[in-house]
Amino acid sequence: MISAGIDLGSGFSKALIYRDDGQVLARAIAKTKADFDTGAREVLDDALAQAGLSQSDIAYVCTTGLGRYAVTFRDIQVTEITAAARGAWTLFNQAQFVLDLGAQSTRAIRLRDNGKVKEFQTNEKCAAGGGAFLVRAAKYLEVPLDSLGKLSSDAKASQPISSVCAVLAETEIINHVSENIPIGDIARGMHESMAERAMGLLKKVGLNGPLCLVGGVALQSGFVEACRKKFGVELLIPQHSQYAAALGAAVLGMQRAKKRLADAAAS
Amino acid sequence: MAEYGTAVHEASRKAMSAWYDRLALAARTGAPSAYLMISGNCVEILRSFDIEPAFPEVNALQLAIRKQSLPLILKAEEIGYSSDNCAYVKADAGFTFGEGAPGAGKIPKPTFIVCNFVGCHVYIKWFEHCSEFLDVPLTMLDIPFLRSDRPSDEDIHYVVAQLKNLIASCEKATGKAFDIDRLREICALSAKAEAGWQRCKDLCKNSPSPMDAYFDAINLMGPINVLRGTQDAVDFFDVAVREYEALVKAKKGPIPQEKFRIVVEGPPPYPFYRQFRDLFAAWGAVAVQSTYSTVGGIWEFGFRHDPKRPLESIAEQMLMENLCNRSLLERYKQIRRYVEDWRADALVIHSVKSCRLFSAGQGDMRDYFANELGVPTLLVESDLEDPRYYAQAMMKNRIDAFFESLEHRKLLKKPQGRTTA
Amino acid sequence: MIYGAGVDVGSTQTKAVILSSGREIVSRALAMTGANVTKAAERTFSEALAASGLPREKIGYIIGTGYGRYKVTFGDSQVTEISCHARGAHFMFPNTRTVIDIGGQDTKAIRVGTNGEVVDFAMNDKCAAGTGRFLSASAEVLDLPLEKIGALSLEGKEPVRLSTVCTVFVESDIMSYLAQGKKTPDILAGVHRAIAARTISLLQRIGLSPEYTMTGGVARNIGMVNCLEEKLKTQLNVSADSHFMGAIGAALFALERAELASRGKREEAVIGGWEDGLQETKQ
Amino acid sequence: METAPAVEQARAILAAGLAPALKRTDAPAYGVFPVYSPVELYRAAGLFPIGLMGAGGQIDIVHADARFQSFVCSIAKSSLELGLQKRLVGMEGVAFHSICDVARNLASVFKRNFPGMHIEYVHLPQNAAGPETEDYLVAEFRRILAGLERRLGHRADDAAVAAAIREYNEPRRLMRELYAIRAKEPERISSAEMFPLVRVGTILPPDEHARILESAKAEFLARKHRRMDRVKVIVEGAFCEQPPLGLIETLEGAGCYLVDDDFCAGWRWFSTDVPEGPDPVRQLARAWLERGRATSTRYNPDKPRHKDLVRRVRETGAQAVLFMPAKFCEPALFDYVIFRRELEKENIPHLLIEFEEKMWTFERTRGEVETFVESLLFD
Ligand SMILES: Nc1ncnc2c1ncn2[C@@H]1O[C@H](COP(=O)(O)OP(=O)(O)O)[C@@H](O)[C@H]1O
Ligand SMILES: Nc1ncnc2c1ncn2[C@@H]1O[C@H](COP(=O)(O)OP(=O)(O)O)[C@@H](O)[C@H]1O
Ligand code: SF4
Ligand code: SF4
Ligand code: SF4
Repeated sequence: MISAGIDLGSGFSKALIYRDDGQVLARAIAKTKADFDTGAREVLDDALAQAGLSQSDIAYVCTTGLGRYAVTFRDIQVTEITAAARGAWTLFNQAQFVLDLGAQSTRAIRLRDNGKVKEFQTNEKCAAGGGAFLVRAAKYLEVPLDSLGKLSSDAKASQPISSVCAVLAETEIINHVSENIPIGDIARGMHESMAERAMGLLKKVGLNGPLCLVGGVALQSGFVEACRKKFGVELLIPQHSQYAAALGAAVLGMQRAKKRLADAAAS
Repeated sequence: MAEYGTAVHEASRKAMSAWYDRLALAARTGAPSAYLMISGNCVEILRSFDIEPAFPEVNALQLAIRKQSLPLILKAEEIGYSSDNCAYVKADAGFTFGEGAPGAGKIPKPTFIVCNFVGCHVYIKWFEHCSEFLDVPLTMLDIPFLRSDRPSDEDIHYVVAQLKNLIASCEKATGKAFDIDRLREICALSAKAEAGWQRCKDLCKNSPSPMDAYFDAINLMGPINVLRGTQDAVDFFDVAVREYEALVKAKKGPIPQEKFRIVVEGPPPYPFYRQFRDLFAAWGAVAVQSTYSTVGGIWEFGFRHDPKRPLESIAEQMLMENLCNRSLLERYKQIRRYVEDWRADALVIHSVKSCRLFSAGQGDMRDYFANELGVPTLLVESDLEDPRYYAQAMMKNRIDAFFESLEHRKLLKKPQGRTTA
Repeated sequence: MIYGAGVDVGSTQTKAVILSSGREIVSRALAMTGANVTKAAERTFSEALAASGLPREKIGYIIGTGYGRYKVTFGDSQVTEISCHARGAHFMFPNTRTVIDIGGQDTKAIRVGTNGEVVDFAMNDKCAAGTGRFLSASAEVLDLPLEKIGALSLEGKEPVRLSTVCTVFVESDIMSYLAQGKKTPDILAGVHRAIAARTISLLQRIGLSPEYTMTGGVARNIGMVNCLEEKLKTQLNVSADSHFMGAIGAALFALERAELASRGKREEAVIGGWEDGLQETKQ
Repeated sequence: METAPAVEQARAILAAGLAPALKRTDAPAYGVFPVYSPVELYRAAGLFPIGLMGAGGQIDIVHADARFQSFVCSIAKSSLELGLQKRLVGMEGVAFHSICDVARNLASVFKRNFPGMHIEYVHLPQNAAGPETEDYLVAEFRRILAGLERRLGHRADDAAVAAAIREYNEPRRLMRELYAIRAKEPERISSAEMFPLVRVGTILPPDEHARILESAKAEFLARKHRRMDRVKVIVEGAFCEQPPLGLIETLEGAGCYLVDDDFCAGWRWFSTDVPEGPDPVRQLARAWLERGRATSTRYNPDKPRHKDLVRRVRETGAQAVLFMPAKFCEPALFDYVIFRRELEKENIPHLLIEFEEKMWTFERTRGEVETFVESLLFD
């Protein structure tokens, strides 16, 4: 049996195809479109094409993220917290905590032993410290987004950034650039202050054990290193961190699909 | 400037560290001690039983000044405190509940906790949490809020009745019998220190003012609130009065040239104490009065503890002679009197997020002073404990713009006079 | 003839103005602030100088203002942008009692006295919500040029209600509205209203008192001006030079100093409080 | 489930806002700010007590932001805004109570800005119920009556107070009954229905309120119902500022049954009727001391709030607690620390969600509550 998980984030839409033997058959990503439904179909089609499958092969579609209710062809939806938690736990069942850092939202999750959510914290009113900050910063530093991570991990020093408001920090970054501070140092500073802010949320859920980093920001090695230095717990980094929520959705979808089958058989 | 304020500073430090030593001793020996709040406190009663008072607020203040508050605040937020809760409590909670033993042997685990609920509702929560986390019994002194300009007879009876309950608890905790004559002596010592306080504040009416009645006032606040009722406090104020009188004679003040006289409302941003002070000093602004210095008690208008009516006068002080238990409107009157009698050019309101007792509604205060009375008024915001709420550049911008405008107005109003329009 | 110059180094744009003792604007220049603040200041000033046709020595005094004022290293001194906007607005519209300055990163409400002095002011702190950046972020999401959104917002008949004024979150808010099939003008009308509401509450802090003069880059946005006028139920003074108001104010201060200095009163021409600022730049 | 007609009626009255409420009876209206207020005294003095409980999303805050800073709860600002926009004209005065520093300062701001109003600040004791406390509270209630006598020129005698107590006992009894029904069979009464029924009592005379409650009760009992796969929760923390109805709908929509809450707690204060008997003022004071609710704005060592919360969880069979304080509400936020500690000890799942009366999008809250429910339901 095959299920699909679609994560419609505020920055990117991710689709993932999952088989009941635990294999991930394909992944696809695209910038999130204002028209969630069409966007969802497009990434799903992309993933299906990669897997050489068609829509009719999918037994169950579970959506998550900002646009989860807008997808007309879904079977069920779950929140991104439930999805990210399940995704992380599927990848690392020793994980006790999950940090999901996306474009706008930061979520700190504490897991129960069975991978269910015990407690969580999210940034509410203010998007400071989210991934959008890095996207803008990359633009200002005039480097590609995916090179920020390496620039930061290669840096010799770190330039502290006091504001992680995606907007206000720009001024500060511009200042540092004008003072000829190396871009790497600035990137390192940004990663450190993001880690610092994330730690605030993690502490509120009582961080004291293995932590899985998921979401797009976890792709940046510099951020991961900053977390490693700050958090003092074992870090678990999935290779496809950005797809964790999509994976979780697909896994939960698979569960429901099996239940549906069992129910049908019983009646 | 080298000479300025040295004797007071030294004397204050000496007196306070003697108190810390006594606390450390109590922590080692288990001698009786009690938690108490600063505002309108009844330290005289504890003292008459030789119970050493410990003040979590002083602890919080010290942590902030030493820039140690943030990690403790974060620790408290882990326990569940909200980022919107009073950070004074959070710093202390992070310190006291975090590692178990309070103050790493420096501050005793109290024999009991006396919550003098004097206006600030946070006090209740704070001490309730202390009692819960430290598992120490709590005595609540419920002080009715001052609803007109004087407490009613019922108010006083009610508080005196509770003070008698407190006395009974003290007798139980120490095994000593209450000695009213001892309490009278202590009240007499309190009154002497209070007279010294009033003299110091009165001297600030001179120009230049011999001290900064906001920033330097903390040197005086320790002794008057914590050590009141001791000879140490009396001696301290003798030193202070002598030094300030000499400075008045020499026409010296805290900065080389006093250009603006200001009244300050609200607690200081302790984590940035020095920096904040410098922002005003750069413009030649000196605080000639402040409301914050009267959180513990308002002595400058003549109130004294009365050895003849010890319990009643303690009750009166708790009910009305401290800033916290008075309404915002009474505070407006107090500030207005400061501005007029101390001849101030402007009012500066430092609004702090933590302390709603002080700050909630300060916009109305600003409206009253700026628009109704025409006193130039500056409102700035940060926090007294949490460094995250202090925006350095913003703060400087506001203060500079305010004084630029005061200066501009002074320039336009030649011959030079006060800028109060 | 004596000349003074004001250089307003904003977070987004840098503005320079040269003023003659006849109180005439001789020239102006505008540039993006960009990465190198000092350079931007120098460049903008040079442009203004070139446009004026004056030699450098003729400029008697230069004052820097704006968030980057301490980076105007070639200037003689600095004044906060609050004082400068008040001064500039008063110069252009002498009956101004309230200045509304919406710039790239902050919004200010300034109450002005009869002589152009600052009586009171309020500004947003530490957050870019509801500022010019909010507008440009909205323009970006909708893929429209900044100059167009104001006019377009006027066509909105049923403004949407934004759930946030956070400049980052607003992007997904707008996306959700697009997903719901809302029209761009309605969304923009909602965006402008949200900012206007925030601006009004800032104004309330210092008390409403007409006449109002709008300054800062957002004064060029007709939608914003209309929206504020609607809420305040009165006309706003908006000059073609609104964007330059801070620089004009600075130039006025500079001119005064230059004139005092030319009469040999160098001493008095120095305003207090600056030494401290220099220290800060060193830190 | 069809909305009961009595609920529709309550919603309509609430939607009309304060303006008609101010003129509902011949007696001049007298505002009471949350939490508890001795409304019987005002009623006995010939006034019509109505709740001054903020403005919800109904008005724009334009003036009050200038008086109270950003870190102050919404109810304080919107209540002041109502006054500054002259929407409280006709209100004789307002009573505030010793619940928190914000409410206390708000009383002063009201006094300065609305000099014609009779502003009362009621001190409700914050300690254990000793004899001196009872005497004090009696004196405080008598002080209030004396103040009203000076203001209105006539006296409220004991008979009038006794009559007012009887009157308010009626709707309070009915609210207790409805709460008991909902606790047992939450599918019978949705909270989106219960809330307006309770809240409408803050702007109605007690007899009218009782009539609505009576008919609602009859309608609920006659209803057919089916229990759904939802989580039973207790909502705690919204004792002062009141949540928007949409939020309560969101909680239910996200999969919760609310089996108990502290909405409008002050108006349902007593756990049993206030007894009748000689010296009604003392009866009322004693009832406050002995039969009052445990809430975050009252310190009462005889009835610790955290223990009381656990007791209610056990009694109602709730599976979890939604701790729902108003944003910036200091008493509630402080209590969360103690509640959380106790709930963890007792292994009761809990979730913290903050609200504001003026909020009108519930996406985030919905997501959080859904996640919480998912964590309790999914395996
Ligand atoms: N290729 C990449 N390299 C580095 N960082 C990336 C990359 N792609 C995305 N990011 C970061 O991840 C963020 C988006 O993360 P994601 O989890 O997809 O967010 P959401 O689910 O909210 O859309 C971006 O804002 C950016 O900071
Ligand atoms: N032509 C224009 N039309 C509309 N808005 C504009 C225009 N030019 C600038 N703006 C707005 O003005 C803002 C910059 O204002 P400005 O006062 O220069 O800010 P700062 O001084 O902080 O740099 C921009 O963020 C933009 O929103
Ligand atoms: S609210 Fe203010 S007075 Fe009360 S404890 Fe906090 S800092 Fe002290
Ligand atoms: S600080 Fe920045 S990220 Fe935070 S609310 Fe303001 S604009 Fe948004
Ligand atoms: S909501 Fe909380 S803080 Fe606000 S007035 Fe009510 S009790 Fe006080």
